[in-house]
Amino acid sequence: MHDMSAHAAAHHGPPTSFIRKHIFSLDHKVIGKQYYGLGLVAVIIGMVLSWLMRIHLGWTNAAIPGLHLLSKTGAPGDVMTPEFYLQLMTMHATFMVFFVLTVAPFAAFGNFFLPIHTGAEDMPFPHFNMMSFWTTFVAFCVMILSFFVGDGPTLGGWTQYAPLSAVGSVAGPGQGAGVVIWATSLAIFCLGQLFGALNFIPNVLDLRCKGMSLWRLPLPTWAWFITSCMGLTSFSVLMPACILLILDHVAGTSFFVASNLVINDQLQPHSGGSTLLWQHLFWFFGHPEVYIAIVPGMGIVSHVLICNMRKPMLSHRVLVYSMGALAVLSYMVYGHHMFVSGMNPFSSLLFSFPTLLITIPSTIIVLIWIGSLYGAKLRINSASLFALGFISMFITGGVSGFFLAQPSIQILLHATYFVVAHFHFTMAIAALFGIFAGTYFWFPKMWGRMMDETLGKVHFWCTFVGTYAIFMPFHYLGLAGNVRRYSSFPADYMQSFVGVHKFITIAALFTGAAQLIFFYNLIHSRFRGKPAPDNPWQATSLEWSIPSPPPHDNFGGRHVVVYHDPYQYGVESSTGDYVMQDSPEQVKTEHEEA
Amino acid sequence: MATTVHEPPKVEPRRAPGGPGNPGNGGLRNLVPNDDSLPAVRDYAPAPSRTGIWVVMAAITMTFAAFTSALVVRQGAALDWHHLTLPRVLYWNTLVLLASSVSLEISRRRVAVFMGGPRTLDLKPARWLYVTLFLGLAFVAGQYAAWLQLRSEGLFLATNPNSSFFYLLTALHALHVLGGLTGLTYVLRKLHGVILRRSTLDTFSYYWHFMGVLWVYLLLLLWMRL
Amino acid sequence: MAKFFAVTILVIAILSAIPIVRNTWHPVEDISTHGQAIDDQLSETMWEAGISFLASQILLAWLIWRFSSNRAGEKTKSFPGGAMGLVAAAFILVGVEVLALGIFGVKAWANLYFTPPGSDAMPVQVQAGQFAFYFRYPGPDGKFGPIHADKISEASQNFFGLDPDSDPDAKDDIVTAEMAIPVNREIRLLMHAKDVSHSFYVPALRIHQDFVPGLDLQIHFTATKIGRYEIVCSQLCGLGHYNMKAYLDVLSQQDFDDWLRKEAAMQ
Amino acid sequence: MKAHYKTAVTTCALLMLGFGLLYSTHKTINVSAAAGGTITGTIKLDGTPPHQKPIDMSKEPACAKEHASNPVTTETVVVGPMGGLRWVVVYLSEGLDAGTASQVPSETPTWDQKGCQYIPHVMALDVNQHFKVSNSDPHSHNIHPLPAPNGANHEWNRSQPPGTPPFDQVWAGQEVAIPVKCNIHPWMHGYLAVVKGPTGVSDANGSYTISNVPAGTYTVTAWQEVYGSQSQKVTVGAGKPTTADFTFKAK
Repeated sequence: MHDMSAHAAAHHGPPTSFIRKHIFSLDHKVIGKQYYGLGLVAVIIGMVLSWLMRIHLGWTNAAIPGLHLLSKTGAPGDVMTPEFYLQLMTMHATFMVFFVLTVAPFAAFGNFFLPIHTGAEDMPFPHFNMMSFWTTFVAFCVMILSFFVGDGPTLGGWTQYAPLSAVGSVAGPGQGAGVVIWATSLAIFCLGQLFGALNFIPNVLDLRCKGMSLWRLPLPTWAWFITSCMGLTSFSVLMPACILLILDHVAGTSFFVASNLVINDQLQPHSGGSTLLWQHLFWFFGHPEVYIAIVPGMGIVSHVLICNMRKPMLSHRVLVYSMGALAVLSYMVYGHHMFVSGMNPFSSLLFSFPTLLITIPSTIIVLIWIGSLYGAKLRINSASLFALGFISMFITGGVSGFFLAQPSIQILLHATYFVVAHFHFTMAIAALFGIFAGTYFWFPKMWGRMMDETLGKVHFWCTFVGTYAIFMPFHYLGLAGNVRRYSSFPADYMQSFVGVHKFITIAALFTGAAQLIFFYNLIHSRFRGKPAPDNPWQATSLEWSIPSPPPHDNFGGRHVVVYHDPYQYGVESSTGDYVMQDSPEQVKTEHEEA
Repeated sequence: MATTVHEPPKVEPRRAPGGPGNPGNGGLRNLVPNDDSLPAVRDYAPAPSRTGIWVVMAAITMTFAAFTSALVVRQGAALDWHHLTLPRVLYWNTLVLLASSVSLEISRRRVAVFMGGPRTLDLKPARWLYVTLFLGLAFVAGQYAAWLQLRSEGLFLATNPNSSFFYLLTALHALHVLGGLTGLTYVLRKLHGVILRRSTLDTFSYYWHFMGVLWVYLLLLLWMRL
Repeated sequence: MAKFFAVTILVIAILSAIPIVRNTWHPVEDISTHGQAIDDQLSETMWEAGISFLASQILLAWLIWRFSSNRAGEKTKSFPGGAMGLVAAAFILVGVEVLALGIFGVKAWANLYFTPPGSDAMPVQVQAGQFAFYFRYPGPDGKFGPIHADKISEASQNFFGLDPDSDPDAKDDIVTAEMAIPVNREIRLLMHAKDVSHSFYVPALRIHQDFVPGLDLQIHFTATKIGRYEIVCSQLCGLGHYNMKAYLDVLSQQDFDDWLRKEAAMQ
Repeated sequence: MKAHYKTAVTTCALLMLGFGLLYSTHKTINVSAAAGGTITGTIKLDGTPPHQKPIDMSKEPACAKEHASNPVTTETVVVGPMGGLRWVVVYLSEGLDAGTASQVPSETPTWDQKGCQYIPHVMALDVNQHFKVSNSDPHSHNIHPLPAPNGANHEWNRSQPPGTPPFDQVWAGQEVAIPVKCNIHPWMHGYLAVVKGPTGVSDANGSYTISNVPAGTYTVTAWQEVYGSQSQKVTVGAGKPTTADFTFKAK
């Protein structure tokens, strides 16, 4: 029955009414842009929240002018209360992880370019695709809503450990309505992402154009395909977890709440629930989610690098296999988040080995990148700078993984700033660099105009140096035993680190301000940038063989046929040192994959 | 994109099992450009809905797997687990659901025949689809009856963990069944209308049989004492 | 531009390494018997991680420096080793490295979790609640009175819900807000959570264990150095999480006995 | 017909107006009279008070330092020198006329947090009477009152960082008494007694005074956080003080 929708998109002409064209559009390109916009809004919110947190950590009892506007009770006299800090922290994480790191590299770029890479005219089920975005949008609005109810959003952290999250408002501000809204929003979000996977997977399997074998798919498309498989299996686990959590709140069930809990001298009515159950369900989703955030970035960065190295990766297939290995392993390692959680210490060891093994595919990917750089004719532009920056960040984040993969060392480092440094470098900053690289690279194709290179480079330098200045010191704080999720350092605890926190705060404010350059560049170029040619980077994959921006059905009715592997660079052809994937020209190439 | 649309319905010819280098396209098969006229090749494109429904079923499977693990853990976690005896009506419901799958299969056979032949044949298959629809509704009604019975026994959602899981799992399954039934009405509309494409009916039938299997699984899960 | 970028990477890599090399920030001094293995494991990992970090960053910087300058007519070349060489390298180097780490790590972990406490270990119970730790010593009879959740009342300082009138075991239980232990004596710590998840983190003791509501856990350790150390909660437990801490006093046996007597008198 | 209807309406209107006037005058009369009557008395504890445990504040060094010289104990049963029982709320549970009951005092008492203690430990408030919550400590407190669920009063829980201005609160319904906690300092515990009409709280000697009581017969109730409530009937003559003593039995 779904083909009906496909049929609608493919065979009706481009929509004319504004609504169908820009709002409830079935066109995967418009939906991709909508996702991108959503990501932008979310990233701004998340960034501002992190600023407020940082200021509070540096200058605990300082008044932040206007803070009281954000919360009825959270900021008496504009001074941030501990609960408000935790609420901001939770919302920062939630917005960043779900509405930025999942939405931007995967849903936004994926929607726009996956069908083009496969040579399809649109997603197989455009109606579901549209629903996918609008469901996600609803989830976003619901999450925003939690700022305005009762005592504000939940303070339970994005991991929302039970029973703190399940016993209701007696456990703290935002733990009543706040949690219910949070869980509802995420359940809706999962639905939206499942609709997405429902389009991505069949598109890659069934809608590839003639000549487009699986191995001829560009790397980002492989990444998106792998990611959607992960999303399919992990979001469909988070959803039931959220449902159970909501039931514990509104229906008085006891899935996660144990017996005989006493809060505020009040015996809680629940009985018999399992505290660890939530942690297992959550991290079974939570760890793959980390790779859902990072794997698309890997694909995008490889894509950008190859074009700017003017030579293909050492091995297309090894990269694909490694990304696949990451995906598979990511389900076996989730327990390393729970080494000291009271889980059986034997299972801690069982989980630690796959966690250590997962460094192997990661290392292979990095080595392939580095090895491929050898003998390249490297072009330096905003896109490639961010791509190279991604590699640097990913290495830095990766090596700190050595520590956290070992239960014995987690006795020292668990829940310290070391962990914060680790996951920010890997899933947050690296993924963001992937998004930036993708934006500078694909902007011409998405909006038909070039971005400003100078601004792009300035943006890169500030961001690259800034992020290191912010997140490197986190390692040191963690080593010295600075526990995370502390809104301030009371009495005589950890006073010696306040200086470091001040430094980090300043770096964060600076780096955040530098992002304004990016936003300006984005908006200015969108309207005033100079028109983009079809193929500004002399790239080979299908998206560059069609006009920028692409017409409604991508190929203008042309039945595209693919003759080459995706990355035919460093060859001698009529066009120069590259051959487009869909050009019939046969060239002698040393990079043909066996 | 899927271009089989707007073509007169027909039985799709069996495709030779593809190995590497076998011309054709879609699926996991490699395809190399050859001199076949493009449209001809493209007609063999499998309907994405066939893959799509597998994606959907995978998601549903994972969801219920998560609930299963929750149930197992929760049952082992504490001593407050009172195993309830399932209402007898559930067993009748099971038969009803399985019967609906059978009637669906019958109509599928007929549709195949009728699609192959001239369009003048009467719409016998529709009757069997209506039977499926009716049985499906009967199943949901039966589930509702089961809930009423538990209520009368004073077992509510929050009474004890077992009843919580019972209501949760049955309700979610019933929801999915209702979703299937809306799909069925869509199929019927197509059947009476111009085109019913084979893939559409197949897609629906996969889903419906999956619902049956899922229900049997849930029944065992709720019946078993681990 | 590219050369500048290469230099930047280099500088950042070195700057990041300096505090580690100079050991500016480091874990607090270890006062436990099992902690040494953990510290060795940490420095071991630090070496391997540090070397791989520097090596790969420097390599990256060099490649960017070298291959960004397009000489006239220079064609792209391929890495001589080829992909398979790199894959093999990854498997051998990293694989062996991390497996070694993992296997040695098991020892450090086992010291703490797979060795049963000695029969003469001194039992102490810790209860975590929003947002404070409270400790209980069994008193002369060496038995803890049962916890009655319904009797827990912070208003009257009955943090453990004891009922001395009906439970003889509870009569001589000593409840304190600070934890004091005798030096060089093995402690068997019984962990009970009153409300939500908390964590018992004593960096100096190399002890880090979450409280699980509804499930009482047990860990054991021996402190080897007299002094006053910090116990903090590292599991987000609500608005007061940042202020959930207690002090651990490691005392000589003599001082400990005096302290316990003093506390008993105040019950 | 119409005419009748009109007259009916007019009469009703007049009647209502009349009652309205009566009611208002009635009220004013009360207030003037209220100036006189007072109820005084002392509250004693019969028997040995339960042991008050000393509070260890080492978790919050600032407070520990503050009380280093004078260690603090729990305040569940505080007995004065002459066996007077402190922190007992005395109020008029019956006999109040609507007028007096509905008056709300204009002064706004302050519920202070100092040295990790609530000052006062027990505070009596009128329904809808505004009161201030202030923090005199160099660190954050969170104030977490727990009224009975599903009542007119609703639970709230908010922190007050040091140096932030006092915030204003009010309770909507009568409740004796609402326990208040600070979760960051679990030993901090106090009560807010919300009652209609004039009230008194016994001091260190166990004596209390309820002023502005209009003439009439009342049921006076004394509430203590451990021993619960006791009541007795008293008749208050206009202008002259009436005494009502209570004695609680130590369990």
